[in-house]
Amino acid sequence: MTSTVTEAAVAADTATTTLTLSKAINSGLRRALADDDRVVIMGEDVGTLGGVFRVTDGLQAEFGKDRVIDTPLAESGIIGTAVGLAYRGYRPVCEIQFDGFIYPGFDQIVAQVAKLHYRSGGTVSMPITIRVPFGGGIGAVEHHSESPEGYFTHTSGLRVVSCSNPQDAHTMIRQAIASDDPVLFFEPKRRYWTKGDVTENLTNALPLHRARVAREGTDVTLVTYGPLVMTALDAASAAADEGVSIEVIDLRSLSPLDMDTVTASVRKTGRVVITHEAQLNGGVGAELAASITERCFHWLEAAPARVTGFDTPYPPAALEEHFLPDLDRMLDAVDRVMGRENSLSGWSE
Amino acid sequence: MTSTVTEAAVAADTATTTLTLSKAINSGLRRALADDDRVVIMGEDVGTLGGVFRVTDGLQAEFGKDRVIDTPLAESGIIGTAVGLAYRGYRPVCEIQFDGFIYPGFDQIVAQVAKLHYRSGGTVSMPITIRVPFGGGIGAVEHHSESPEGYFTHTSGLRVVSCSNPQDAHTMIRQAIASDDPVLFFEPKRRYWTKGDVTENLTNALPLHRARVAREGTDVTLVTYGPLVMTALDAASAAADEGVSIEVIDLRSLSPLDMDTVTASVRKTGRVVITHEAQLNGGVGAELAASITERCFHWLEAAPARVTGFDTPYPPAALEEHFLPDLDRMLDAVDRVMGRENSLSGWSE
Amino acid sequence: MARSLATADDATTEILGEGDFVQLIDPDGTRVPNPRFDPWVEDVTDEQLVDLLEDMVVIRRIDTEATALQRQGELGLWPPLLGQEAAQIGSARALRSDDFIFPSYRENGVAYCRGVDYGDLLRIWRGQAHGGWDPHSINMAIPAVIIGAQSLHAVGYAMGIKREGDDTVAIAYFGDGATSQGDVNEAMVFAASFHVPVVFFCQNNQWAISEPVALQAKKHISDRSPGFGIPSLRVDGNDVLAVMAATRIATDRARSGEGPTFIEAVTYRMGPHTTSDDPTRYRTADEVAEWAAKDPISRLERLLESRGALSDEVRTRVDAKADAVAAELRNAVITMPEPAALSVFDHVYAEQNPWIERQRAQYAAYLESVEGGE
Amino acid sequence: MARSLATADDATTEILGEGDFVQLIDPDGTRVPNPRFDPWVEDVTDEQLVDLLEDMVVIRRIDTEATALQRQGELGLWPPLLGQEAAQIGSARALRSDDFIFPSYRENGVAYCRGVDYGDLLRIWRGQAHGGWDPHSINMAIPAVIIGAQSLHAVGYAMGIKREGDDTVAIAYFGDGATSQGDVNEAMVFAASFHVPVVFFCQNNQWAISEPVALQAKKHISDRSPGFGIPSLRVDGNDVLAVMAATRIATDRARSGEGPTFIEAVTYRMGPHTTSDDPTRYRTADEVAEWAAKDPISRLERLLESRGALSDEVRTRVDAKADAVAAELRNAVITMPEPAALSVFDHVYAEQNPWIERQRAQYAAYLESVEGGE
Ligand SMILES: Cc1ncc(C[n+]2csc(CCOP(=O)(O)OP(=O)(O)O)c2C)c(N)n1
Ligand SMILES: Cc1ncc(C[n+]2csc(CCOP(=O)(O)OP(=O)(O)O)c2C)c(N)n1
Ligand SMILES: [Mg+2]
Ligand SMILES: [Mg+2]
Repeated sequence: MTSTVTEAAVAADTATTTLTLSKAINSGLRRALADDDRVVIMGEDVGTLGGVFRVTDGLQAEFGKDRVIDTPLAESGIIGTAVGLAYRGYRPVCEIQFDGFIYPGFDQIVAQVAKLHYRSGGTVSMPITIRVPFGGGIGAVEHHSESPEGYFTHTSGLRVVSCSNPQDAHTMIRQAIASDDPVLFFEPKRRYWTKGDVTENLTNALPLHRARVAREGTDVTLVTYGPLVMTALDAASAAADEGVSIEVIDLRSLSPLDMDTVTASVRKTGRVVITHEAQLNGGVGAELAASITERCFHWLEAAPARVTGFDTPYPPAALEEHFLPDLDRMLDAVDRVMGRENSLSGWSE
Repeated sequence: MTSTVTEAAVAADTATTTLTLSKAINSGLRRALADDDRVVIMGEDVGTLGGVFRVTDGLQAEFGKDRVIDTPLAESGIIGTAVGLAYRGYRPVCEIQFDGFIYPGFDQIVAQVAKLHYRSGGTVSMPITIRVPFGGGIGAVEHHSESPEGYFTHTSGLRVVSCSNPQDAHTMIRQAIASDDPVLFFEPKRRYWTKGDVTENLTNALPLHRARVAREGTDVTLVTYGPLVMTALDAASAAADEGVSIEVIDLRSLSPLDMDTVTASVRKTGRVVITHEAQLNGGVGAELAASITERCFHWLEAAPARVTGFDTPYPPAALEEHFLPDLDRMLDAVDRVMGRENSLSGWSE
Repeated sequence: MARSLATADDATTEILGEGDFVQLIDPDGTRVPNPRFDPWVEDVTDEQLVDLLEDMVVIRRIDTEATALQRQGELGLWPPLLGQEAAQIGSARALRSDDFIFPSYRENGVAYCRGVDYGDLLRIWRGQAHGGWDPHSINMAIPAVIIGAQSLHAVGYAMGIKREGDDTVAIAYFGDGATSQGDVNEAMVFAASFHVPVVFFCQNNQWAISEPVALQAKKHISDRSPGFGIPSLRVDGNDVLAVMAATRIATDRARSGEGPTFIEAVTYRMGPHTTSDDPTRYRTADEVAEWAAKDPISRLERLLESRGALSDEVRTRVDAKADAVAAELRNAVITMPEPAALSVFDHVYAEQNPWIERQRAQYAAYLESVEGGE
Repeated sequence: MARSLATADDATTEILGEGDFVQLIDPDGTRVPNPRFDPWVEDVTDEQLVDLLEDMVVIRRIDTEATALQRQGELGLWPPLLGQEAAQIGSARALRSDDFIFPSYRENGVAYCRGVDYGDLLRIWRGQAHGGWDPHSINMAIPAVIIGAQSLHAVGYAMGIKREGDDTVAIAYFGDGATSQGDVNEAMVFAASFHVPVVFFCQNNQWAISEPVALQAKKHISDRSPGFGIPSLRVDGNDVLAVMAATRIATDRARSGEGPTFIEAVTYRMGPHTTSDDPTRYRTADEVAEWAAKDPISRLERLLESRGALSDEVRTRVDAKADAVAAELRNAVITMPEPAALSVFDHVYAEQNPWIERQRAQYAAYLESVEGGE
């Protein structure tokens, strides 16, 4: 059913434009819809409105109501019908309006989307992409700032990714849709308005499962993803001023983790700080710390440190600055793994 | 509303009887129902049938249909109505029939049960116990052998516990129901028929959040919970025959983790193996490995090793022996942390 | 009062009026007689009608003031109830103070009826709390943002009421969009199965953000519950008297052991979904104008006028009340103290929890080190 | 065939017969005329009735044989369909082979109609696979054990059919208990909203494990869907002809662009819930005896006898077929090869996945070390 690539598309491919992260996803979705008519977009308010963040803006007008579908208000219904569409050969792209609204669809994701390929002995595939604007920092009301990615990295059969910049946003959404496996696609909502150059030519794009060294360094590895990549890069700049060289890794893929890239860096630096907005307990950082320790034990100069959201529910907006890891907390942890004075110096267990 | 302790109850308190683990939970539920008439039991088939594992056997006959409630077949409905009952001052005990059926209730658990105390600024409490028979090893069909505890340890606001023997089963279910916080109570279904002495006298009982050293040892700490405690004890016996002294820790509480007990042991042994049935990626073992490394880095002789279910969906029964950690895989990991020949010797990353 | 209602077995339509719903006051302010509903509001005096008018004017003023506070940056967000005043006041004023309310985020007018403290009401929207008030102090749960979740809570609460043989009622408020959620449907299953004293109060305001009600339901929303064994009532939600009558019928059934009732109040969200929304993207000015002509406040004013019950003095009193509330509200917002940093760790658990206490202590040490270092 | 059906707006009862459902063959084997249903099965010859009888006898035999295999330890579990033969055969035989079926775990008779390989059918229950067959090869999804989940899958599939303008149909099978799940209700919302060619086929076998249908639904299950805008049919589920007619009506509507239909087939689970269940704990022998008198097979035998269409030769042929199938089934089970250890890692992902490949390699090394060490 794939349509042939038109000349216009080829032209688009070679151009580079400056786009916000949300527009970069929009252009990725447009390409996916144009390239493969098995791709359908579905969710609450994705059609007429173009999504509450306008990520699907204009797509229904361009591709029609049977390709970009406003669904009834029911997340289990959205995911469950996407499973049926996948059974029929479609590649549905579901939008969950905000992170905190994914849980009513949890059963269909965990028991069906994630497991059907396995459950069917490989005879059925579930090329479903589930887009989730996630994370805090926008002063929102409750259930609108969560980071639920850890539930999905703990779920076998799913791929989980998160983008941090416009080019990756564009590239990765197209790769996610093209993947024959289900992909949870976490969009850093507070970076939707970040701008960057974007090309639609993916010839040299990094594969979806690969991490990216966002900044090279030699003293400490700082591993993160999604919204905190920018903060981590700022932290690295600030540290450089103080003579500490930080290597920043943008994981991009949270499941599978690209441990080759992470391991290479940590073996080089001997020190690692992991940071994410999600709760500490059992988060992606826990798996990273455990996996890094397993693979780099003899190279480590200090225990991997984690800088994360607290093990509280996401707090009211007035308190989110405390919950969210920021540059200072990252640098405090850098000091910790460097054996320098830090907030836990003198801390007794 | 608490009824006064009758003389019969006092007499029962001092007696010790031999019970299976399932009967020990049953007697704990009976005591909870008798001691506090705000306690209600609800779930599918818990009344007339007494539960598919007979854990609630006889309770409806004894306490009536408004205390032991057969509900319609809907997990979100069960948990959601329990929330309403808690609002009204009740202490509901919900049964989820099998591990794999908890996901339709996930939203009510994660967004309501876990968060309502926080969301309401401490004005509402949610003393809800959610019982979940979990884990594999009984040759069941799909969705009947899962270990979803990691989803809940990653959820702030919940307590998560698992028992491994009849006395703890009895004690802990009563403590869970008495707790003003919501508790996910994971019952090791393949150990339901394990027998042990049980007293109803809880005067000297360990608090619910504390781990237990199930066997002392000096060379390696083996940390586990629920169904694998028995396997770990067997492994420790086998290792003892080969001159390796294993300390076995039965965590009992998965959230909060009793890191004091774990840390003390690992600082003593310098080596730790963590084992559970749940998937590796982001499981309880990941948090343990990370937390242990953070707290015991300078005491560790080797990276914490994990022996867990694979990052696959739970497989068909014919393959579960491979998926489930057993004595041999535990000892292989013990060899690994001891620096002895093991399956990963010569393994290159 | 006489008690009469279509049971689940009757056709709901039996008691519906012309406009496919029950209406006691038409948009022109004319009192439309209805033999089945009238007995339920025959005790309502003109003075009481004026009180209802005052309530509606006040909550509209609260809405306007809160919207202004949001535009001025004093609130992070506000979900306007503009246009839904009759649905909220008519139902809330039909309740007893010991009835327990499970609202969504939009029932700020209902909360007003419960005597909520204005600071408590707006604390959420200022981003200082998830739930602003103590539910037990006003018998109203904190708002539910997860669409539909509260419907099950109401049913569970009502299971408790029933067990105790109490005669209070639980009521769940939700929107038209919410009826698509599994939870609302499961709530009907449980409510019917256990035959509990619960009222499902659906404000069909025609829109779920950008989605029209026709996307959620092919028939009237009130046609849904009878198939579950729950009788329903469909009323003009812009008619405060019809809403009050319906709610009295439903709560009376509940108190008398007759089980759950479903009310669809047909109304319209005149404003945006929230202050973040731009409704011009999905609906026409004509549609909005059409509904403006059905305004709940003007029609009650006209009715009172026609009865000579709306003197200048009354008008002045009502306006003064609205002014006073608005002033109090604004004051409560701008004088609200900021929460303390470490309160981020408060109330995660009701009991002592070593894991969270350790995090609190570590963060306290961090804050100290930062302050110390600055 | 004439096309006539109560729309959602009519009362479903309009087309119901005496026993509160449509019956074309009564328990004594008498053909009950029904002007609205008869046209839909007037083409069914005696030979075809014999074929339906054979199907029912065969799937009952499959059921008996599988139960025996379970008792003998060859299967881990089996969910008997005993008593539900007419519901499964009547519906399955009304479908076209390109219609797509979304079953629960109990539709093993339906799978038989699809020509499923016997090994594939029982692989699940022997614990060797989660789904035994390739859904695309027989146009039938693997069984859904999570109650109700498949109803949404059927609706999604039907959304695809509709988009393509195809005239195939998706059908979801589920039980009475499943109707309480949010998913089944959301499936009705989506099906009505998108007006898709889907059939909801509910086998109301009176029990959900130990819970009677009255706990799930206060009215007939078929009364539920009309409120969603989906017409329903309630038929005697022990009457193969009534079930067939209803399914033909529903699929014909779907093919003609008339949208979803809900069928409640009133039947009875004569056996335990599964081979692990002990139904004597929750239901009486009297109840079971009452339903035994309504057996779907005997009534069809009586009808055929009364028409002189059930010769000894036919009986022998049918029994021989059942014997042959049972033998094949048993053979397929006991000769089934064990899956290879490392296949535990197969098909977690469709694409290469380094994380899982590493685990596979590590476990392979472990197995080798164990074997090497032994
Ligand atoms: C589970 C869930 N999904 C999505 C949302 C996002 N959302 C917030 S309000 C809303 C529309 C609700 O419409 P309706 O139920 O009609 O209530 P109204 O806002 O009109 O009062 C949506 C989709 C949510 N809050 N919760
Ligand atoms: C989500 C979920 N909850 C609980 C179960 C356990 N369970 C298996 S079958 C069953 C009863 C189903 O009853 P019904 O829908 O009437 O189908 P029947 O078994 O009678 O065919 C239950 C509760 C399940 N499989 N899935
Ligand atoms: Mg609405
Ligand atoms: Mg049933």
